[in-house]
Amino acid sequence: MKIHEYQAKEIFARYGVKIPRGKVVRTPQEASRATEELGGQSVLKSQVHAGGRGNAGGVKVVRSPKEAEDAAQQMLGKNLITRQTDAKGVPVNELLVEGLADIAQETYLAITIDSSHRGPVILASAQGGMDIEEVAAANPDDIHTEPVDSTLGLMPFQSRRLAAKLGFSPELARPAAQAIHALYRLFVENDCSLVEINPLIATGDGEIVALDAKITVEDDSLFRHADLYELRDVSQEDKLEAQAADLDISYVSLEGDVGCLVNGAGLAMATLDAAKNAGASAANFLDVGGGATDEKVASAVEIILSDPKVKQVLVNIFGGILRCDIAARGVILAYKNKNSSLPLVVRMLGTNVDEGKAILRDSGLNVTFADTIAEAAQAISAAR
Amino acid sequence: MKIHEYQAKEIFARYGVKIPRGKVVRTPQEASRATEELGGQSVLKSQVHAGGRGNAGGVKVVRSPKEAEDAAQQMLGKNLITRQTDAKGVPVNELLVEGLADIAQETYLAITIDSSHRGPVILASAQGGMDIEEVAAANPDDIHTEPVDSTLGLMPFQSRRLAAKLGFSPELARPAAQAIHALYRLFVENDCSLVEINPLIATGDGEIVALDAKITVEDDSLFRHADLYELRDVSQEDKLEAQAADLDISYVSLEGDVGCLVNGAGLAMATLDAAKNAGASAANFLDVGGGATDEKVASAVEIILSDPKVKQVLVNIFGGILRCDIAARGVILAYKNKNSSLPLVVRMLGTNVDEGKAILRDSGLNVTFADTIAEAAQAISAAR
Amino acid sequence: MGILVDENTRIIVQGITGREGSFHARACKAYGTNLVGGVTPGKGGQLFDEEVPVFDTVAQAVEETGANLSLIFVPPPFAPDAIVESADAGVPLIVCITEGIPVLDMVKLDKYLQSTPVRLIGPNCPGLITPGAKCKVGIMPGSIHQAGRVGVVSRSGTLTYEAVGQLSDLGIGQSSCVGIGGDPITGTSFVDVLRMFNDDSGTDLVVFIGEIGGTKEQEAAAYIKAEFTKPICTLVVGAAAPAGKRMGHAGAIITGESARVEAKTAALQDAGATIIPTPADIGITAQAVLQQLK
Amino acid sequence: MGILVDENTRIIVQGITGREGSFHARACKAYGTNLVGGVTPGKGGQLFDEEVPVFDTVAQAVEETGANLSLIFVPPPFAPDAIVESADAGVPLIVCITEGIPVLDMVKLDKYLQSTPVRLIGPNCPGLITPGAKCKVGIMPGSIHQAGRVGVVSRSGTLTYEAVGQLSDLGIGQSSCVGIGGDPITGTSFVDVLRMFNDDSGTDLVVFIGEIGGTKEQEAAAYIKAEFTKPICTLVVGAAAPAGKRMGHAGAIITGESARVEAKTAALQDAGATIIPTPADIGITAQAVLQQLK
Repeated sequence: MKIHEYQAKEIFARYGVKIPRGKVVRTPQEASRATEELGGQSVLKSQVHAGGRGNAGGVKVVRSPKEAEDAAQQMLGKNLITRQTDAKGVPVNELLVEGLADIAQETYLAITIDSSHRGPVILASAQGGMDIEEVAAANPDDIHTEPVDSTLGLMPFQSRRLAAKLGFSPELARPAAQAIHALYRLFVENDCSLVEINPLIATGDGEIVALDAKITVEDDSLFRHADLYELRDVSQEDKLEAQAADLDISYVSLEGDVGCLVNGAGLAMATLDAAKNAGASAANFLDVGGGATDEKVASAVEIILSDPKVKQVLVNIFGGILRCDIAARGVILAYKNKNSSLPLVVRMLGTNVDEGKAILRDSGLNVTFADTIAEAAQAISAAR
Repeated sequence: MKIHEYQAKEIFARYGVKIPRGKVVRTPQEASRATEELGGQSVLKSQVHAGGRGNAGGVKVVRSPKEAEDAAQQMLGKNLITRQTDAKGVPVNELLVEGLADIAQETYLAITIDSSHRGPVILASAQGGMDIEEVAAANPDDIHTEPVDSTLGLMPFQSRRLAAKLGFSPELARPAAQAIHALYRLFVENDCSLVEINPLIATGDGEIVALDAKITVEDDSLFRHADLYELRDVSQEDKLEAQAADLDISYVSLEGDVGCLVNGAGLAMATLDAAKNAGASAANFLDVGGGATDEKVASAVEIILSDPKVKQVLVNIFGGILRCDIAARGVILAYKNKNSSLPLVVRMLGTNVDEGKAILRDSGLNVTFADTIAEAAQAISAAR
Repeated sequence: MGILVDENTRIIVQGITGREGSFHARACKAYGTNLVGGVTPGKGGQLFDEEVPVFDTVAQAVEETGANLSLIFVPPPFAPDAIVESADAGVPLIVCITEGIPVLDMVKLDKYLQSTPVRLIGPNCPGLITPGAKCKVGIMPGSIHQAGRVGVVSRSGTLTYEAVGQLSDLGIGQSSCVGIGGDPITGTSFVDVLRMFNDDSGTDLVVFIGEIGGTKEQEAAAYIKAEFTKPICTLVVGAAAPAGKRMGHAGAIITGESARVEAKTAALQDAGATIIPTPADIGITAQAVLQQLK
Repeated sequence: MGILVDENTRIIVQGITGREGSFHARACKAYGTNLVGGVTPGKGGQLFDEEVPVFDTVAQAVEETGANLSLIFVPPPFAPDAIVESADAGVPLIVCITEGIPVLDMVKLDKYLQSTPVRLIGPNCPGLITPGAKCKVGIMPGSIHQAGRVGVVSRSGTLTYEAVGQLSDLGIGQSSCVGIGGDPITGTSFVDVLRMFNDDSGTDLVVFIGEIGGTKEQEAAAYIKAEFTKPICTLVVGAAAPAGKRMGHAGAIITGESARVEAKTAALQDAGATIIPTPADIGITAQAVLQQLK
């Protein structure tokens, strides 16, 4: 789960990591007043759950309260389209108004879980303030990876090494190390999957300040972080994806016209691949999960049917923890609830498969059965 | 470092472990008032750093405020002598006045570091409220040992097992497990070497309450626990031992008349053994430590000379991290400061030994040199 | 033959009285699995399906039944405890089906398990099955399996069934099928399973199914190139998944070039694997390789 | 011969610019030890005694000097970091002299080191010496040692010197002398060192010195009984220490019957050790056993 920059910065501050002076505003007037309080100049930053804001016009430097008001007027209430959003973009409901920083040095710092190191790693680069993926692609050696042993936690020699890799002078090594320790503690205590600062700066006064702040909390850990879950901003999420997430269904909206209901992420990807190979194109990735009830399957299918792009539905269920009869009942329930008549290609195998097929056959829905993944792909391709 | 029961209970309460209602008092009048507030009956518990209070008259149940006042009058300001104190006993300056508990079940719980398990262990016994060493000697199987993996911390199945070993019914398992988890967290976060509760009770209402509380903080960890160090009560310590501890010198007062200055705990014990074998008896164990300066050695010798029991002094220094010349200068300084003329047997070997001996030889002190530990033991034996 | 389990495997189910646990315990038993007990704290003394004894603790279950494998169906907040309880009780092989264990819990668990002789399969996995031993320890539909000499290993659940289904439809039986699980940190890796298949005289060919995300397939490729001595057919799915989107719980985060299907497939091809062209071709590719072996 | 170190050992000192570190680095060097560098963060680039290069990090020191042993003189709050830094830099043998490391820090360190191939001697120990290789890695006075064929192992510092002094006075040289340290948790145990002496063709006899407190001597006795093939003389000190009193940092807490001298001595005697009657008899007891060997 992503949270906004200003929310992440509040958490940073709580852990003792320095952030710029600033204020969240929701109206142009507030933006003007905040800029005045900051001495008449500021930077207005759109609070959206998407990277690439800067290039997309989502960040503006203003030199007067009036300028701030005008800029905020332009930004608030609009959708921002960045390279990380879809064509609709994401709504800008809040701006973070911050004082201009005295930047002496820009660096990049991130903490994430790395499966090949089997634990947290800290990524550091002296190349801050730019697109880190480009840095990684062009000069992989410019990014230092520091694995952390979870028994010991981050050791001081590691933060000294990281401060050096960030390119900080020996005088800045101590405040930098303190910030890195605080961020590691934050990462672990809040079950993050990502903490990222780009740029982490040194100011002319020799302070280490997080100019940006990104925190992603691991979804699987939210059950023990009720406080963080409250920071969720559904307005930033794809409506159908958000609906699915609430039901603990993995759903990703895609560009095609075949709605897909699959159980298991691997089979769902294989289904997408097979559809593509057959010349069709999926409208979504959907993994209904293992322990689904018929209501949950129905909700999943309703989400698919709510997507206007969808022209037909492909069900590919290999019954294991999810039984075919339950899946069949769920599909029928959704078609009934949505009063839908879209063509339905069903491929079912595994636990209780015969019951499942029988239930669908008796349902009166427009069902084409397929025995194999290849047949299913051909069936949807033929129906186009 | 030991702390008082009431201080330990305050920490327990902070961690969510239930303790009886109570108040610390320093005068008989306060004891009376506290008893009144507790409904007219209470138990008065001497706050001393020594076990075996109960049998020594250090704990009294009173049935009225007047009785409390009289009992407190008897207890406060006196020295309490228990099987764990020396013949002088320890001063009773404070009483903990507590409400009488409704005891349904008494158990024993402790957490300590066990070197054979290389980490913390939790000890649990259903035989609470009695001398646990007797239980251990008579029925070792009545004490359950649960090692805790420091990476994982205490796991829930372990607290369930501990609750069962404590003899608690299934209904009490959950509050008991909560208390055990809290105590483990307390142990780790405060770098304790011992947390002990005897008895940990279940009340008639089904509450788990720590009726007693013992916390010992590991001395080596006090540098990072300034708050705990403030709880130190020097009045409870042997005066010379406390003085030594302040100087980071290991000193234990014994019953004999030969003051011993040794470097290294092992050599100090060997010196005690050798003296005993030669028919002499040490007035103390003293390990001046490795990185001692001449001032520190001098302070150590002054502590020895302050002990009226001491009739002669045995110096046994094997120079390693501590150099013999430094030891020699320290000894001379102390004899000068204390204006002492007690006979001195010196056995020195190792780093800078020739310098050390020369310095002592030139000092004018009454020194007998010995080459071996056997000669030194004979020399002190002969001088008696 | 096959790997990890055999006729002497004695299985307990942790969480046997729960919804999923009871359903799958029953299915395993029906398949022929030697289910000797179950564990649910507080329900010790009951009989599951009037036959299988339920215990309060794993230690009791092990003592009473001689169990040497624990199959775990316990919700995520309690699953780490269940795993450690089994390890502590001396169970040498643990199969954890549970999906959604917080990754930092797994980081710690992984450290802990490395200091023990215990092997964990999963979490977030379908389990494993050795049809020849009539031993199913997981949630896969038993009916699709046939005893035979092809090993199957995958990160995925249902995609493993797909592979097995295609094999069985062509009359190709399996020695063992193992789902290692889709989480970033799992107890057992591709390499661990491949090593076992390499040593298993009952396995002639391995079907390997990978996914986008991470570098687990590259680690497998490195092992295959260096040490693996048997023919292997590989499929990596996720080619149609768009970059930068997280696809479910499969650890399928496209993090860089090496996480893409092309990079993984190239590594496996370079290691000498036979590439399965599409998800529909698993069975026929294996069949073709087997025919060459004859 | 001897154990743990030889002519190829290349030593760095962590904390070389500190008071103790510089004194003992100098003493080791004077003894003949191959001191190749030192480490003090922030002092990289300096020369110690106009000769020995000082580095900011252990990694740099290892890269530049090929060091394969680190001797640590760093205050307790920073010593765990120094140990892990060396382990992380690939130093296979670490000797930590520092006294006063919090025990819970050691618990974690111990766990971590068990997952690495690194051996730690100490902390709170005098270090080790192999006179025949002119290699002194610790704070023991070098002058009392002679090259020879008796191994010495002890929990104590100065008591080890006492033992060595008595041996050398009788002309009995030492193969290696190791102080494992007096803390409750140490990187290397009595058993570890005994195992090495058992395998060392340069050691004929071992002098073993234990103390009251804990059960380390019993663990050693169990090993000696089961596997140790050489003659061994043992002394356990602390008989004159009163029960229930903590004697310094030696881990000498009398916790029960097994922690007492009598119990430990009995266990060692039962294991076949020759008991040294008093601390004054270390040398002569070893001499007597050696004469029987001839």
